[in-house]
Formats: sequence, C-alpha cells, structure tokens
Amino acid sequence: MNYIYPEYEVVRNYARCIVCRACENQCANCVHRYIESENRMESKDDDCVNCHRCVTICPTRALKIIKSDHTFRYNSNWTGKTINEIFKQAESGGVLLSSMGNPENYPVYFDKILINASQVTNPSIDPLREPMETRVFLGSKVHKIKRDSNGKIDTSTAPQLDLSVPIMFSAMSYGSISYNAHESLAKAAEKLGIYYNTGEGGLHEDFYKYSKNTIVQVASGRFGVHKSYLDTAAAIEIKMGQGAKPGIGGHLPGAKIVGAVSRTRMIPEGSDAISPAPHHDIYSIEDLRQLVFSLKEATDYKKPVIVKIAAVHNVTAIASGVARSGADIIAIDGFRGGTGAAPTKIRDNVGIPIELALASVDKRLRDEGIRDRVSLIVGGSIRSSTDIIKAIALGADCVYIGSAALIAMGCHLCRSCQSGKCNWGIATQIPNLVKRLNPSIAYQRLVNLVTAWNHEMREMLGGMGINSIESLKGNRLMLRGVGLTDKELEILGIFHAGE
Amino acid sequence: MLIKEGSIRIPSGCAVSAIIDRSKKRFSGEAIIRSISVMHERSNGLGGGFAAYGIYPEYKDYYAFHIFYENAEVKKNCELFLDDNFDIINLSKIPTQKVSEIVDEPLIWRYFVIPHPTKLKASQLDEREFVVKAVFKINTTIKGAYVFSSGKNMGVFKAVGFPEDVGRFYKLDEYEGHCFTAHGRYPTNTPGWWGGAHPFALLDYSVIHNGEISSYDANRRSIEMYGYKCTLLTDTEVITYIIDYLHRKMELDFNEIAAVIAAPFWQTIARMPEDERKEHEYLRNVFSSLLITGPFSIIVGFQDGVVALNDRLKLRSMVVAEKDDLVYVASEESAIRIIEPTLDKIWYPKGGEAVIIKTKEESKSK
Amino acid sequence: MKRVYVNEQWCLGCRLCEYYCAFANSNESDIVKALKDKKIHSNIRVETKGNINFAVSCRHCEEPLCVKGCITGALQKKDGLIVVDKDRCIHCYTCIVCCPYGAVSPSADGVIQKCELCAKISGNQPACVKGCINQAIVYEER
Amino acid sequence: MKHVIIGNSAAAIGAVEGIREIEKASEIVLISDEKHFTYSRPLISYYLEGKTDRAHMHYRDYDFYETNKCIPMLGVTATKIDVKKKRVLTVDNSFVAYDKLLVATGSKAFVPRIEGLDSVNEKYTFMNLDDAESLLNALRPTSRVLILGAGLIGMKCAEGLYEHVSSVTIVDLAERILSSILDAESAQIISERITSKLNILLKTSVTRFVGNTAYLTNGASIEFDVLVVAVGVRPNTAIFEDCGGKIAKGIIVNSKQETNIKDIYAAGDVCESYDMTISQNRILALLPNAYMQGHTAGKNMAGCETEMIATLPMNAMGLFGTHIVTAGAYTEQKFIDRKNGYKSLFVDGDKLKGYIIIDGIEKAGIYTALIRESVALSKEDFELIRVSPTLAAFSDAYRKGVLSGSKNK
Repeated sequence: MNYIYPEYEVVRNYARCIVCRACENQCANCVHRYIESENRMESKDDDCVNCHRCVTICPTRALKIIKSDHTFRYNSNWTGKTINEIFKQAESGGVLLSSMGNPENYPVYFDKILINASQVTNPSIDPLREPMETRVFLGSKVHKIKRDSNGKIDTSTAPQLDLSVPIMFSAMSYGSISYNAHESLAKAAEKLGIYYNTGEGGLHEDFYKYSKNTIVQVASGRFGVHKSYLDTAAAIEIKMGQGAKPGIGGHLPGAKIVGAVSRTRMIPEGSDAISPAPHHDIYSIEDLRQLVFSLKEATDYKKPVIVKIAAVHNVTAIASGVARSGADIIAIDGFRGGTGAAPTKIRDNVGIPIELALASVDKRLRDEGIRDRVSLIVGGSIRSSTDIIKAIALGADCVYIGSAALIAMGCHLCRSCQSGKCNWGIATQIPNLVKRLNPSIAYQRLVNLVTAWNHEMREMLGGMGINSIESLKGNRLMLRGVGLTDKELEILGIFHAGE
Repeated sequence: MLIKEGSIRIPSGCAVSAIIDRSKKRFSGEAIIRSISVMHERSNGLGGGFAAYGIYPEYKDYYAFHIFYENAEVKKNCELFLDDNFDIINLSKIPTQKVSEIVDEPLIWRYFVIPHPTKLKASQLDEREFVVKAVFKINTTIKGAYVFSSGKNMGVFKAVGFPEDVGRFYKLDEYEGHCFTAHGRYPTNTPGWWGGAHPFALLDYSVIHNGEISSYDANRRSIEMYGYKCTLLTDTEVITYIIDYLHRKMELDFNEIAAVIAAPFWQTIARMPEDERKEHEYLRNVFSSLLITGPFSIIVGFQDGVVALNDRLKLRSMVVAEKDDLVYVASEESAIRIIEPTLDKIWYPKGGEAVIIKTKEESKSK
Repeated sequence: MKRVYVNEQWCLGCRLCEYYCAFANSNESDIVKALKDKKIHSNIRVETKGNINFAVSCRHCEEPLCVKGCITGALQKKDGLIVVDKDRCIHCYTCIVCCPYGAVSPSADGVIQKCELCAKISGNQPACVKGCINQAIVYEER
Repeated sequence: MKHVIIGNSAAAIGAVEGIREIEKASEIVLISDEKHFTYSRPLISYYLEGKTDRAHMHYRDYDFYETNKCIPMLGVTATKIDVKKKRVLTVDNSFVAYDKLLVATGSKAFVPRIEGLDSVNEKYTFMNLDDAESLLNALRPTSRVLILGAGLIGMKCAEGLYEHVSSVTIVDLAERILSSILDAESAQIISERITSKLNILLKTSVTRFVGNTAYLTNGASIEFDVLVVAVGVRPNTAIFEDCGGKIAKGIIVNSKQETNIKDIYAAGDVCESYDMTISQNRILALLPNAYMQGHTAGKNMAGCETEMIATLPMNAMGLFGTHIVTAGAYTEQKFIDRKNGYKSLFVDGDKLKGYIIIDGIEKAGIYTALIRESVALSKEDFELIRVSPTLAAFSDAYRKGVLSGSKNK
C-alpha cells in the first residue's frame, strides 16, 4: 500500500494531443505510455517529478502539470507536507533527501532592498554611449607601494583572477552533473572571460584545455586532486562548507561513479564517493592556514587560494579567521544554495541568509582593516542581475551562480537530482539522458544569461551614475531597505527607503 | 528640522576657482573673490570658502588650526585638549567684519601650534600623523568644535553664504598669498553648515570640489579602513582623505593619484605601452575601491601647488589658463577673464587628466 | 549550399522533426488541425538502433541519382535544390529505387515527396531544424 | 566546339545537361526523327490510360532548348555519319558538321515474322508517342485487344488500355509474366492480383494470324480487334554500323561512353552497358541508365573525363495499383520476407546482388546502394538490413560519411 498520493497531476488535452509520443520518448520516469489499441497516450502521475520536459517539448502544448488538489483535513500545524514526510520515513526508515536550494518560506532580503538612481544633481550614464566597466580582479590587494631606484612602481601583486564581469559559475562536480553540463560551463566561462569551478569531482582530461578559466576544488574527500590538477587551474578553492548542507559532507552514490567519473575522481567504479563532514586534516583555523600554504607551496604561489565556507551563525568570525589564514579569496555560500543531494531537514533548516552573512562579514573585515587582503565571493541563490548589484553594493567583489546557471541550461528545478534521472541531461550520468544537453546550446544559453545580466547591471550602474563596478563595491548608500526591521537594517548597514 | 552635514550625506553642485603664482610672488585675496563672484549663479548661498597658501610666513613652521566653536564652553574644552598635546605659539580670533548676508556665525579661532615633543614621542607617530589624529579627535569627540584648517602657512576661510560675501566677511583682501582657491556651493537639500562649506582641508591639503560622486560610500567605507573617519559625509571630505592617503601615506605622485581616482578606462589602458599599462593596471587593481566615479572637478591645494582634476568622463566643466607665472583654474572661462582678460594660453583638460601646477621653487628642487 | 545535416551524437530520436516537417508541409496554420488523427508523411525520418538515433532527409546530392533516374522529369535540380513537380510524377517510384539514403517517399496521395528544405515555405530555416530540441539537425554550409 | 546529338530522349537530354555542366557556350545540335519536344517515353502507357496528357509529358521544362542553348532539329532523320568529314547527313540531303557526335538513337520495337501478320489491319507497336496516339485512335469500348508479350511494355500497355476496351488478352512464350524482372514467386503474386482483369496466356505463342484470329501453339485461338506487338526491342544501330562502328548486341562503348570511332560517343538503349551484377556487357534499356550514360558522354564530350557509374538493372513500376521494384541479378541464395507483400534479397557470398520487392518499397534505394557499392554485408548489420532498409544498420563510419555530407554524391 502506497500512502503517498501523487503531488502533481499530468493534464493532457486530448483535443490537442497528436500522439507523436515525444513525451513518452523523453520521460526518463516513464510517466507517459502509448496505448496502441486505442491510439492514445496515458500518464502515470505517481512517477512525475514535475520537471516539465514533456510539457516543454510537446509540439501542440497539449500537456501541463498541475498541483494535485488532493488534501488532508486542514491543519496548519500538521501540514500535508509534514504528514507525507512522516509517511515516507515510516516506510523507508531513511533520511529524507532533497536537491537544489532550500525552497522554504524564509525572507529573501534581496527582495527587500531597492537600488538608487541619479536624478538632476548627478547625471546617469548611458552605457550605450560611454564605457561601462565590469572588469573585476579577485585576490589580495595589499596597499604597499614599492619603488625601484628609478622610482618606478613595482607592479607585482598577489595572484589575481581577472574577470570581465563579476560572475562565476559555482562549484558543481563532474559526477553530480554530467560531462555535457561541465563542458557547457567551461566553454561559457572561456567565452565570457570568467571562471567555472570543478567542484569536488576532479577535472576530466578533456577539459584541461579550459584551464585558464578553471577553478579547481579541494574538498574533504580530496577526489581527483593531484599535481597537474592543481597546476592546470587558474585558482584553487578549498571547500570547507556548502550553503545547502553546512556541517555535513557529501555522498555521491556508487551508481554514479561510472566510467570517466570514476577515473576523474580517482576512485573505483561503483564505490560510493563519500566526502567527510570535516576535512580530517583541518580541525581548527591554524590547520586551514597550513592547507592554504601547502597548496600555495605546491603551486609556486602563482594561484590564488579561495576558501569556501557556508554562511552559518558566526560567519563573521570565521571569515575574519580565514582572511588571516593566507587565503586570497573567501567564498561564502548562503543557506539557499543548491546541492545535488542533501538531507532535506539540513538543507531547509541550517545556515543563514547570504545577504546578512555578506553584510556582516564585509563590515567585520573593514572594521578590522583587512577587507583589502581578501576578495569576497558570495553565492547561495543569486537569481538575477539585481541580486548581483545588491550583493556588490553590500560589499561583495563577485558572485557565484550555480542554480541560475543550471536553470539557464534547462534545469526546471524539479529538485530530483538525487534520483540521477535528470530529464534535462544535467544531473545524470545515464548516456541517453546526458546527450539531451547539447553543450553548443547550453553554453550559448549560459553566455546569453550572463551577457543579459551584464547588460542589466550596466544599465543599473549607469543609472546610479557609476561607470565602473568597483565604485559600487560596498557602496551601501546605493541601497535602501523596504519593510525591514531596524535590526535587519543595522545588520545590512543600509537605510530604510525614504531616509 | 533639517539635518546638517555629518548626520546625512548631502550631494551638491558648485563653482571652483584657483589662482597660483608659480614664482611664489604673493598677491592679495581680492582677485580670487572677484573670480568666484562671476560664477554667482553656480552657488546658492549655502556655502562659500577659500584656501589661501603662503599667508602666514611669520608662522610658517607651525600648524595653523582654524576652528569653529558653537560656544565658549566648547572652546574651553578644546583649548584644554590643544594645550595638552601642542605648544600653542599664538592664538587669536580670526578677524571678520559684519556682512549682512552672513549670519549665525560661530566663534572662529586660529591657533598656531606645534606638537608637544614628549606627547609626540610617546605617540610613536610622525608629526603630521600626530596632527591628523588630533584633528580627528577634536572633530569626532568634542561636540561643537570643528577644526577646518590644519596646515602650515596656509588657511581655510569658509562660511554659509555666497563666496564673495564670505570673502568680505573674512576680509580676505587683506591677506597676501601665492595661491588661492575658492569655492561656491550649491548643496541640494540643506541649510548648509559652516563646517560643510569648502574647501575641505587636512594638513596642507585643501580640496574644493564641484560635483556629486556616485562612488561615495564605496570610497568612504574603504578609506575609513585606513584610519580616517568621515564625519561630514560630504564628497569633498572623502576626496580629501583619499588624496591625503595616497599622497602622504602611499607616497604616490599626483599623476599616479589621478590614475587611481580618475583612472583611465580599461580599453585605454590596454592600448598603453607595456610598462605604463602594467602600472595603470596595478594602480587600478590594488586601489580599486578608491576609484571615484560620477561627476567632479576638483582643485587640490597643497604646500607647493595645486592639482586640477576632472572625473574620467569630464562630466563637470573646468578650464585652465596661463599668463606669465600665473596659472588660473576655474569652472568657467569668465571667472578667469574677469581678472586677466589677456591670457597666454587657455585649455580644457581632458577627463581624468591631472593638471599639476607647482611653484618654481618646488619644481627646481625636484 | 546550405543543407540539412544531422549530428547523431545529439539526436534524441524524439521524432519531433517528423511532426514539424509534416506540419510545415501541410498548408495548415494550426499544428493540431494539421496532424491530429492523421498518419503523418514527413520528408525527414528518424531511424533508431539501440542508443543510436538520427534523422535522414534528402541530402540534395551534387549528382542526384533520383533526378537522373526520374523517368518523367518531375524531379529536378534547381539552384542546387532538388524539387518535385508534383503534377508530373506518375508514382513509378524509380526515384525510391535510386536514392541511396531512402530520403524519397510516397506521400498520402502516392505522389513522390521529399525534403525541399522548406524552400516554398516561409522562414529561413527548415522546420525540422527549427523544431529540433537538441540542435541535432542543423542547416549549414559544409 | 560543336556537339551533335542524334536523339532527343533521356540519353540525349542527359548529354546536353552533361555538356552544359562543363561548357556554357559551345554549340549543341539535336537531331531527332520525332517531331515532339523531348518527352518521357515510359509515360505513353499513362497517356493511354489517361493518367497524364500531352501537356505533362515533357521530359524537361519547355524552355529547355533555349536555356541550354541547343538547336533542336526535330522531325529530321539522320541518315549517315561521314566519319572522315565529321558530319551527319540528313534525310533532306543536307548535313550537320560535328566536332563530337553522340549516337543516342535508342531502340525500336522488334516485330517477329508470324504467318498472316500482314493481314492484321489493326496492329501496333508501343514504343513512342506516335504509337500511343495511333493505338488510342484504334480503340473502341467494344475492342478486344490482343497483346503479344507479357514483358514490361506489354504489361504497361495492357494496364493503359484496360479501362478503354472490353477485354485484354496477353500471350507470351515465357512461363511467367515480366519474366525479365520477376522470379517465379513474385510473378505468381502479380499474376494473382491481375488475373481478374487480364486474360494471360503463358508458355504459348501465336503460330499464325487469319484475319482477326490468332492461332496459338497450344491449339487455342483468340479473336481480337486490335493487336499490339510488344515482344521486345532492338537497338537502332544501323546508322553507326554503316560508318564502320563496332557493335555487339548494341554499340560497344567504354566507361566514358566512347565508341571505337574517334569523337563518336554512344549512350542509351542503342548501346551496351556493363552490368556489374553479372559482370557482363548487355543492353540495359532503362531510362535512368540511358540518362546517366548520356550525362557521362556529355561530360566527356565537353572534355571532362568522367566514368559511368556502376550500372545495374533497376526497375520500378506500378501495375494495377501494385508497386514493384527490382534491381540487380537474381542469385541462388536469397532471403525472402513475405510479411509485407513480398521481398526477396539475393545474395552472393558477402554481397547483395539483387532484390525484388512488391508493396513495401520504401527506402529500397538503400538496397540498390548496397548492390552498386558492393558493400561487404559482414561489416554492416545485415540482420537489420534484411528486415528493413535502414541507414541505422550501417557501420558508424559509413553512416556518418553519408549523413555528414562528405559523401553527397
């Protein structure tokens, strides 16, 4: 007996269905079925994950997915969602698993912040007529002028990342996403003059050609980490935490450790890839410092080292410690950040919003006078150009986008990555599904997205009378809050609208 | 009640003017008053002021503090503080005359001081840094006292009012100096406060500024990391601190400073010869938060010259002219022609191009 | 000359190209009206074997055996494009015997049909190319 | 350069198009004893049937001669080739000089000697448009038609006039209909499908005619009103033979369609072809073959060395609604599939040699290509190909070559 009633219903408009069977062909969950004797299609709602693959490709728009109105007796405490979760766990005895970012109804501070524009006293700048600069360097910027005997400035700096626009693709491992998805990200990063991040799954040998746009990750499992992996990268990221699941490790099931994934991770085929919760050589901040310098030593101090942390309650102190650990860049991942699989309860209840984490970290680092020592990257649900503008005005140097990049490639946020049967060819290793993501399309869509966002950012910058992105960084006067409490405004370091 | 500078950020537009004699010949402040008065329409009576260099030759080795006091009580407190930290060589009320347009004047005092040797030694700071710290201390902790001039052999004179009225109020025509700068203010939403008028000065650096910078808070939050405290929340204040930081602390020359605050666009940098390109890339990258965007024309006065600089898009007018040893800078050509109708040379500097005018002595010594 | 090419690496075998082709050649403005309850006769056909899928349509050969073999002159090469004069086809299907790709086929009324790159239909891209969900079908110069 | 072509059908038109691919400006003269604009000979049975009309029988667009800048001399019979002077003499004693000459004179109906044939009033052959016109004029709804020959021409003729007359009888000495293109089983299938329409008498022939009665070898006699003689064709080699040309069953040509005489080429039904499926020269009187030979000849005449592609017999025909396609040679080893009509694939060793398909004809050209290109079956998925002709059955390399455009021949 199955306690769970399907959450979604497939609605087929039989007056429009031409029985082309494309839905059947494209559903990896086998929701659609052709009934030959009646020459008609049928659907099995139980297996539908609401990924919209069928809906999107249906040539006659004969399909839609609706939320089932099947309901429990009203109870605002014991909601249907809660009851179903208990049913599931009573059935399976297991941890509830979910994918992608926290979908619950917590405040989204970005949506309560408004952006300024110039009027009269200060001209807005037309980005179509004047240069509008979005180039950003990430890395330590120590203010110390050294001159040679002729008085010429020594122009050497700590290693930097040079970005055409302050957007990077955040860490998504080969294994959690497909070869084609990785290739799309890599190609797009190259085309855009930005960086993508290997995640903790190693770097497939085919993608070494994108090395100058590649950030390689060193995570607690140390999968795929070897000398040439480090050497090929533009930067190295130590992953201490992930916004979707702070405090816990990762688990890529053996079923996904096949062929090239296994080779790239340097673990046997079929073995589960388990990333421990902590790095077992980092139990405190001084251990982190050792790893940072080990990696720098290994790469001749030529590559910036990023330390990625999840936004948790005492993120300011952690960030301050990291800034003093020798890291060149700190990446902070907010509690809305995506994941290929995480325990639902952790994803939905652990961590803090990135806006607050960013504002307080930026302030703390400035208060300590060490903000220039590190660059700040923020991620964890950057959804639009305005989120980026707001993040930078709050103090970020750059943002990581993960979910938005996946959505650009076709992800419909069905949040079923953990099943490995991604109908869009992204979060899967099944060859027939992987081929659904043609990198020449996906890469172009990524390029388009970032290009579009860049256009919008330029417009907004111009509107503010700013013609270079660095003049927005930490420029919190360009922001005003709406509907926020004094405490929230204080943490964000912004005035309320009207002030 | 309207809020004054320091509690709120006030953007404003303005007029600027400067005259410098490169031979260091001193001349009366009358000319600069005439020059700035021509641009009456660019001010709205909510602030005017002057910086005058070379006016205190007899006290040239002492820091001349010009201080506004709200009342005698404050003055007493402040003088206690000064006494504690400095040797006060001379103190006096700054001479003024009644001008009907200038009202609500605070107590305006002048002190010629030198850091107390033992205090200075104990602070482990260099002398100038010691002075800066003291100025910040007064401005941030002694409520009602405001040091608006703190350089050697120079002084700032400013008030709420049109600049020509301010000039008459301070009897500027009775001073002689080799360099004067002037400012007429057009703030957009405040009655103006005497301290908020320009020039804004720290040590010998004085800044007058026309414009409204869009990078303000980015610059402020960045410069405050280096020991500055923006108490006025005005553009001019933050620009002054940036210039002080880059020139005095980072020891950049004014061309290099221009490459930071009014940096060339990346596309321009890309076309430069390699050495120059590397230097510009370096300066833009390392001091990225000190890039100033939005419209500005600024005139920075310092001990031995002035620097005139426009924002990189040249969103504000500024003209420079020469006649013999005299060099003129102003928002409008008329402000120059009124005092010198026949010029040797007149030009409009490009956006981001620093025009550095140094006195001859200084040039020689370099 | 631009031709339709199929990259089987990306062909998903969904057969949508067949439907978009049939629709484009149907003279109907509504896809449902054009294709509902009808056996479709498309000029592009998907072939599948195991995990291999690809679509085949007329290659518009330089030396077209179908045109050479056509006994009536109904198949002609015009500006590189191989077109059918439907009035002159008498359903002998010599072209079917000649075409090495199986890209010519009888239509519902027996007259021969084949891909004409949507030349007579508006649009600068053939319908199969426009409709392909994975850019497996491309229209380009090679 | 002046090209002269004797003929105005598929081979001649192929030659014009072949020449024009290479030379845009040279002179081309077409000499044809038929007065018609170039038309499709095989259409005459459809014309008879009423499925087409004169307006739709033109083999090329009406501006063909102008567009290709050729001078048609229609209704003019070429009588002699003067090899020494390089000119063609015509029936009106004028001549046309040539630099290159193509003999594309086609074939004519073979009329056997049968006692009393002369006495038959309404007797016709069925080779060209004039034949079809004459025959059509002779037909009455009451006509009883006797056709000698159950080959392609005879059967298509029968189909063409079936609706117009009261009865059709076909007599052929062979033991099956369409004996040159069908094997016993396939012929039987067709026979069964048309037996209600036609009276087919096999393994017999006419010994003599007496008026409108034919007496057969099997002792029977048939009364008829109209007689069509369609027992076979013979190439029109006379004009070439007279000037010293070498012939076997037809004109002997090499792979460039050159004859033994310098600057004289031959193409179409008049000459022999090398049938790759039996590795022998033979006459392949088929339109596609004629066109391709003409096209090859034309390119060579214009100076572009070109070889005739591998030739094999190919037939496609509709007969009373049944579609039949065949190709190649019929060997001993065969794979028969009767699921959808009839399909027989003939294999020799590792090669496909021929096929006969009834009804399920789609994509048959893929089989033709297998034969023409001598594809080694062991390298492809023959199990799959046997079921249906599909490119999916081919090896990756072959298939990608075909689909990627590197092989657009």
